[in-house]
Amino acid sequence: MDAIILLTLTGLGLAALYFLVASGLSLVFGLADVLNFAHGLFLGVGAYATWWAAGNLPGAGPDGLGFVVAVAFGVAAGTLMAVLVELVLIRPLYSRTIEQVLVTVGLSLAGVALLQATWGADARPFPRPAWTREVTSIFGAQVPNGGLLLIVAATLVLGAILAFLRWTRYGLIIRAGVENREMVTALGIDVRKAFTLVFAIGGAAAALAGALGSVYFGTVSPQQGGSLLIFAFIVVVIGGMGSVVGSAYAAVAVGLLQQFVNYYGTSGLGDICVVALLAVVLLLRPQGIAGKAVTA
Amino acid sequence: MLATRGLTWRIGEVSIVDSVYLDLAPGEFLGVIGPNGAGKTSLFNLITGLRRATEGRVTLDGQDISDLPPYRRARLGLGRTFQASSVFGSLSVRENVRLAVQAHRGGSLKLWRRAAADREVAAAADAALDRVGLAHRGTALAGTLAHGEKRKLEIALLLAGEPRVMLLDEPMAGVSAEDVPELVQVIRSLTGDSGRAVLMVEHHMDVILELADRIAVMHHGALLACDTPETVMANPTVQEAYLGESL
Amino acid sequence: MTEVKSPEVPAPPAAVPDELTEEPGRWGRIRPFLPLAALAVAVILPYSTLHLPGIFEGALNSPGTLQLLAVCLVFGGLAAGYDLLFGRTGMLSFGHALYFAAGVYGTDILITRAGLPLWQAAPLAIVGGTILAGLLGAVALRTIGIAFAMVTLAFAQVGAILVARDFGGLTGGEEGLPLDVAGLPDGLVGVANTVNLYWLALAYLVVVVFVVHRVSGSPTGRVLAGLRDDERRIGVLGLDPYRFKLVAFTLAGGLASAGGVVYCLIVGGASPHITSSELTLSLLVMVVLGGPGTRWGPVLGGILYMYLDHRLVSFGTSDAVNALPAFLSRPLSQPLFVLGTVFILAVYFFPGGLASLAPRLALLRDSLRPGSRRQG
Amino acid sequence: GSPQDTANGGGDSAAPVKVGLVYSQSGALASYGKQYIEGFRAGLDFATNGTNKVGDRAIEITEVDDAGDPAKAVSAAKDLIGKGNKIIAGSTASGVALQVAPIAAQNKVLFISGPAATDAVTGANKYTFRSGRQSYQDVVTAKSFIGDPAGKKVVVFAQDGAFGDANEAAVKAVIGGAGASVSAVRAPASATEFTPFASQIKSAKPDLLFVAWAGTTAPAMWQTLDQQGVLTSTTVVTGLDIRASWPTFGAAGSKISFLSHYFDGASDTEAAKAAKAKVPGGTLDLFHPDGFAAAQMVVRAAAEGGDDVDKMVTALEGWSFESVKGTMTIRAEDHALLQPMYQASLTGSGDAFTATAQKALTGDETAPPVQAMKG
Amino acid sequence: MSEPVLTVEDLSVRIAGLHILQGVSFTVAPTGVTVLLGRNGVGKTTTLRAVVGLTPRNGEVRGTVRMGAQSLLSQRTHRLVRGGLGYVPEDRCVFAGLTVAENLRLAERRGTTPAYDRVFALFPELDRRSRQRAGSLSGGQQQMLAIGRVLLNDNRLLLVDEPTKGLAPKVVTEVAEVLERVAESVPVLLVEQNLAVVRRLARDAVVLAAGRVAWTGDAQELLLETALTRSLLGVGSAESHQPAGPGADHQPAGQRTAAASALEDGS
Ligand SMILES: Nc1ncnc2c1ncn2[C@@H]1O[C@H](COP(=O)(O)OP(=O)(O)OP(=O)(O)O)[C@@H](O)[C@H]1O
Ligand SMILES: Nc1ncnc2c1ncn2[C@@H]1O[C@H](COP(=O)(O)OP(=O)(O)OP(=O)(O)O)[C@@H](O)[C@H]1O
Ligand SMILES: [Mg+2]
Ligand SMILES: [Mg+2]
Repeated sequence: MDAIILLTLTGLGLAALYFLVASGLSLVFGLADVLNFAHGLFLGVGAYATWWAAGNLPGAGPDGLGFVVAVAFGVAAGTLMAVLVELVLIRPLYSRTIEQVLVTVGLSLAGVALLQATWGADARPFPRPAWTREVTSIFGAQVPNGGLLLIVAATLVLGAILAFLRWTRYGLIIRAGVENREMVTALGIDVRKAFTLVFAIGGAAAALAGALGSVYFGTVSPQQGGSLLIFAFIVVVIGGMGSVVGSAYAAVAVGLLQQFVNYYGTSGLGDICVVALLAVVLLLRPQGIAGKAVTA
Repeated sequence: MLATRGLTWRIGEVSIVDSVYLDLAPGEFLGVIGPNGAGKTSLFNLITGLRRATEGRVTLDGQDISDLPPYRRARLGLGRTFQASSVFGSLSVRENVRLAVQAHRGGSLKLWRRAAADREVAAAADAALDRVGLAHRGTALAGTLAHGEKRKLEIALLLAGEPRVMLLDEPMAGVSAEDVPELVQVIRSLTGDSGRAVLMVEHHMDVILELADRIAVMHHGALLACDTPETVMANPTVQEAYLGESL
Repeated sequence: MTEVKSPEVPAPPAAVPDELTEEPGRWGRIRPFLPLAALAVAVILPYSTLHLPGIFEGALNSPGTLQLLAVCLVFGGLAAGYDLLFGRTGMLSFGHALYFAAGVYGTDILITRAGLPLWQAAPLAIVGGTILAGLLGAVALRTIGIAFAMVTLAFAQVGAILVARDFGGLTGGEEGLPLDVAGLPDGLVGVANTVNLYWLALAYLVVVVFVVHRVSGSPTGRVLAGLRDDERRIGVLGLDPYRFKLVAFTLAGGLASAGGVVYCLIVGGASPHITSSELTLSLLVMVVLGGPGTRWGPVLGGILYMYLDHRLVSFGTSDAVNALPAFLSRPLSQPLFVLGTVFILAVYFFPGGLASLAPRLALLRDSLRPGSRRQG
Repeated sequence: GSPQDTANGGGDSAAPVKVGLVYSQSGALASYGKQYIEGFRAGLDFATNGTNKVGDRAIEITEVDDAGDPAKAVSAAKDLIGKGNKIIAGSTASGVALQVAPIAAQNKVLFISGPAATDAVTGANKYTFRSGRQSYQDVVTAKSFIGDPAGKKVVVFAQDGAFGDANEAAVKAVIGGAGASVSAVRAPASATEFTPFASQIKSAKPDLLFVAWAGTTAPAMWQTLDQQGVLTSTTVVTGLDIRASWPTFGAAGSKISFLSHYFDGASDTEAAKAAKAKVPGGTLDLFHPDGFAAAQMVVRAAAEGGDDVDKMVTALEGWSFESVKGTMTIRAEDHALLQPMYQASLTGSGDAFTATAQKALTGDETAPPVQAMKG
Repeated sequence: MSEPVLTVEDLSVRIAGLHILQGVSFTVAPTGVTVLLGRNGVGKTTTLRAVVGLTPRNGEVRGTVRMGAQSLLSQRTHRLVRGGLGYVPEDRCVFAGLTVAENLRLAERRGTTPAYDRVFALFPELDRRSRQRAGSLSGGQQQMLAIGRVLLNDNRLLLVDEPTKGLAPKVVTEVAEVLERVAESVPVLLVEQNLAVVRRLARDAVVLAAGRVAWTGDAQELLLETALTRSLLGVGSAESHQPAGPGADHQPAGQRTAAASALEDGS
């Protein structure tokens, strides 16, 4: 019983991490139609910026309010980075989707190498409040606080993104813009601004995921973003392209599946099950869980 | 030749195509008219297999083809054009038609043959292009054609396949007035020989009246009438629902 | 039939297959001989002691240079094979590395673990890789678009996990599996025989280019080009899209396995990073760098990418770089930084890839020559 | 020229001794590579008394970055061999070592593997030597933590793959062979969430937990073991990684018993002093001794063997020498490098941690079983 | 004569090296419908797109386009549209993935009240299908949506590209009526192949041939002149149901441009 509660809660923590990474990816992919391979880089930038701020930025630190400031700085850095990437790299290539994807591939190679050149390939200890290392006892299960923090953050991010899509016109503009960018401008809308905004949100979500993920792992390393990215891709695709809610469901499914199979099955089976889940979902429902079947 | 028996396509509660019974005799030219959204294109999609009917059957020469995928139906001699031109944009106009000819003649799964060396295919393709008056555009990329030219290319693709039953979805839409008579001739020649049948959706009434032996009227997915042009044109419901006041 | 229009797979920038266009004119008559000339040069290159400082470490016929060239040639061929899927049929597979890896590990395991001689192991590995591609393709092709990309990625990921797990000690896990040379002909062993590997790689490249060329110019190639544009239309013309895509997928898989066999011999073993999706990504990069859907673009892209990948390592540690201030020398000492940056710039400034350079230069030449302007 | 002839390495006595170093300057193991090369330079200085010469022949080093990729390493090795290098050293990654070793044998050049810990390098072939420790020696050191293993319950927690396999096999052979019952919990190297594994370990209630984990996920793994109470419920042994990683243990660090290949202060030999004086920063780390020993072996090989590789091999086989860690012996039968190993503990907090040696085990105590030479 | 609302002078467009428009000049009167005629591929759509700034990336535009005193060519499309230039594209370009309501909502402009009643009065179908995805609308319904979208706002000039293409005769009549009513308050530049619609709506006509203006002038006169319609548009009197009228030999006031004469001489 203990084991089940423990596995469920830690599995949800893992799911929350996947969702945090996937949410920005899903937003950018679903709305702007850019399969953003540089998302892992945004993650890394967020994490390193938080790490740097906690040590160097006045007012920021590893604890209490200082930590909040540090994370805010990290998120700001990730956002800025994403905006710059959109303005400088993505925008001039609009309507050349494949090239946009390729540019993000190039960027992820170059950017991660740059992080590595600057701070080295090795993992660095991440400054974080002491309580995140501790555990909370829930029905006898020792649940790591870091995981609980992720769950709370993921819930907030989900709410915020849904609110953004529901209460603003941007969701609409971007969905339309992906279909036919020209026509959106022909309706008198500055579609470029909307795309930049989506990238900014994607970058912010990624950076937050980077910072909180590092809290969870206890370290930052240049490769961290990349290794999470593949699961984020899987989550996004299982969930249905561009459906943030779908990503949330998929993240929970993937996190729990991995956790339970890893406990009850043999090693490596968890990953294989996740991959199998992806294949099965796509073969039965190519548009993903929450994706809509579009008729042509 | 072609027959539909109670063909129905429902999305949720709504019947887009509602129990359509149609018979197309060899050599017959059947015009299909009906208000926008009546379900004409959907009917074509059901017949060609791009959509699966909820109910009802389609037969070709007495053979039930309801469960065949589109390519099998095409091979049995069912050809169509699309309302929204769908041509192979990154291939040249000539290559578009050659592909269609080749698809029809078979031998597409030959990995080790030089396609360009097949003079017969080339000749048949050029003939089809000639017929629609696009021969001079042969080397242009199909994606860069002007709208009307794409319509003509659509017809050339259809011609290339030499189908026995042809479904034309608004072939005249967007064709400049000058070229209409020419294209009418092309379409008329489709049925002239060897008992081919044509089913054509068109909103240009003069074209329909000029070509069709019979006219079927669709409304809200159902077949309202299917009769000689005169009878149909005289039908008050048709007048009211479809033709309206002439300009 | 469920027809799904998931966010479209980014179709590769349109390029009309060269093979499907007749080439008129004087230039057209010379052009077919250029590749032959290049091939002749490539064949006799190992007889040259020419030293190209900065470009290669040693003379052209030194083992190091030949080894590097051999790796580049294999990847040139591999990229050309991948382009059959991506550039010519419009299928975005993220799992192509799997079939390459099947060739590499297949050969290695059959020789090293099962003790088969090369002449048995190589065909078995190629046939095995092709069958694997056929089977997995048959499943994956039930999806289209991004879903297809992801299913292929998933299959490849399982391959990567299996290799990393090292079941039964077959693959050597993360340490890889050095090739047991006892089962190899003497001519393929030893540094002095690197030249034979080079020729082997060259032969592989020639075979792939020839196959891709023939197939693209064949009736099937025409259908593949059509599939790239409009799959539904192909169906309505009476051709089964699934079947043709499966043919392309299997063929490309087979070519990749063959490349794996050659690569295994050249490198003398297998290591797990060739199973990673990054390899497929780099294939994509190579193809785009060169120009998708063109005859020579992917080959050049593959060669150039691998060349840079290997050479940048020593560039990064050269004295010239180390002499720079830290903020410059640090990034420059990371090959991936340079490669990524070069790639981004290439995407920007040569949108059609390297292959687009030729027509551009021709355009430039024409516009410089007076009187050759075409009338509006 | 003909495609078959390779550049001929000098046979004349004043020509420099060409040594190729193929190791990671970039990539994931770049920091291991950095220590290796620093150690090598210090060792060369030490072994040649600052002259960088063997007799009157200068030692000419060519460094090549393999970025951790065996394919690049093989290219580099072929290039170096083609240019007449008779000695290749380096290999930070095990995969690289395993693929370069056969090349050395095929072309009859000397290969001295570096930090790569895989047991498979030992006894790989006549031309392959190693200048670092191997996994088996780690495990033997771990065994020293539980006194008499008979009847004890030991769990190995290792990542999937060859590194984990080797460690599991070694524990089964060494500790299991001594009478303990050994079971294993394995996890994918890429795992991000370790609770299931921690739970499995905990419910196994071992007397000793041996952890073999490398890579960036290690800190998360330790934190989870700590949080789930594994570290306090049993003796946990693992290898001590490079200094930079120490802070990532956090609070868990003080609850773990470390076996160590090397850390600054583990030994106080002449060589260690020389190395300390020479390496940038003045602090020794995990892989400095490997580079140092490699240089000593290179000098010995060149001095005794001249340009004859077979003579070099004979000169190295059975050779004992004083290095950073103390006395090292190259076992003639399989070229295993017998060397001292250490038990250590970690104290401190924040970014400041210190390791203290609890006990040193001699080379003989940690000797791996003799392998038959494969090639 | 009052100032034209749109002045196009010497407009040249090259796309991918092809010289598609070769110095097109014409004006659009401040009231009524000006119709742009010509065969397929002659450059009508290209002209409209150049005016709203939607020439493809590999294209190059020269010349001047002015709306009143304001020059258009240097401005970005969304600014032009916000400034009151409405555009109904040739292939409808409704957003297939969005519902009808969403398509309309997208066309709302900030700071003005969208005239939904006007749109729904013209096209009640759009109201009924507001929750349907636009991609699943029939062709005609999509066309209604495309027009309705522009009518949601007040415009200074409408550019409409073949609005009746693919519409049922009844709807063609309706659309024509709509445009007629719209044109009472907003000038319209219309591309149209259906001569009956042209006849009903057009005041002025511009005829393009091979990337140049072949004729400009009064539309009704153009249609009356059989020889001219045949040579410019390739349509004989069979198409024009109107009797030739009293001025059968009357010389239309419109101007045949030099290009047109050249064309005829050439053939
Ligand atoms: N996938 C779908 N989902 C919902 N409704 C659909 C779908 N496909 C078609 N419809 C509806 O079915 C009806 C018939 O559409 P169809 O395209 O067949 O009309 P049509 O007769 O061809 O009209 P037009 O003459 O305008 O082309 C329309 O009302 C359309 O909105
Ligand atoms: N993107 C493009 N690339 C190359 N050529 C183009 C492009 N767009 C248009 N063209 C060419 O420009 C010419 C004019 O096209 P345009 O669409 O303006 O014609 P149109 O008068 O609107 O014809 P239609 O009546 O058929 O709609 C055509 O020959 C077309 O092939
Ligand atoms: Mg229709
Ligand atoms: Mg047009």
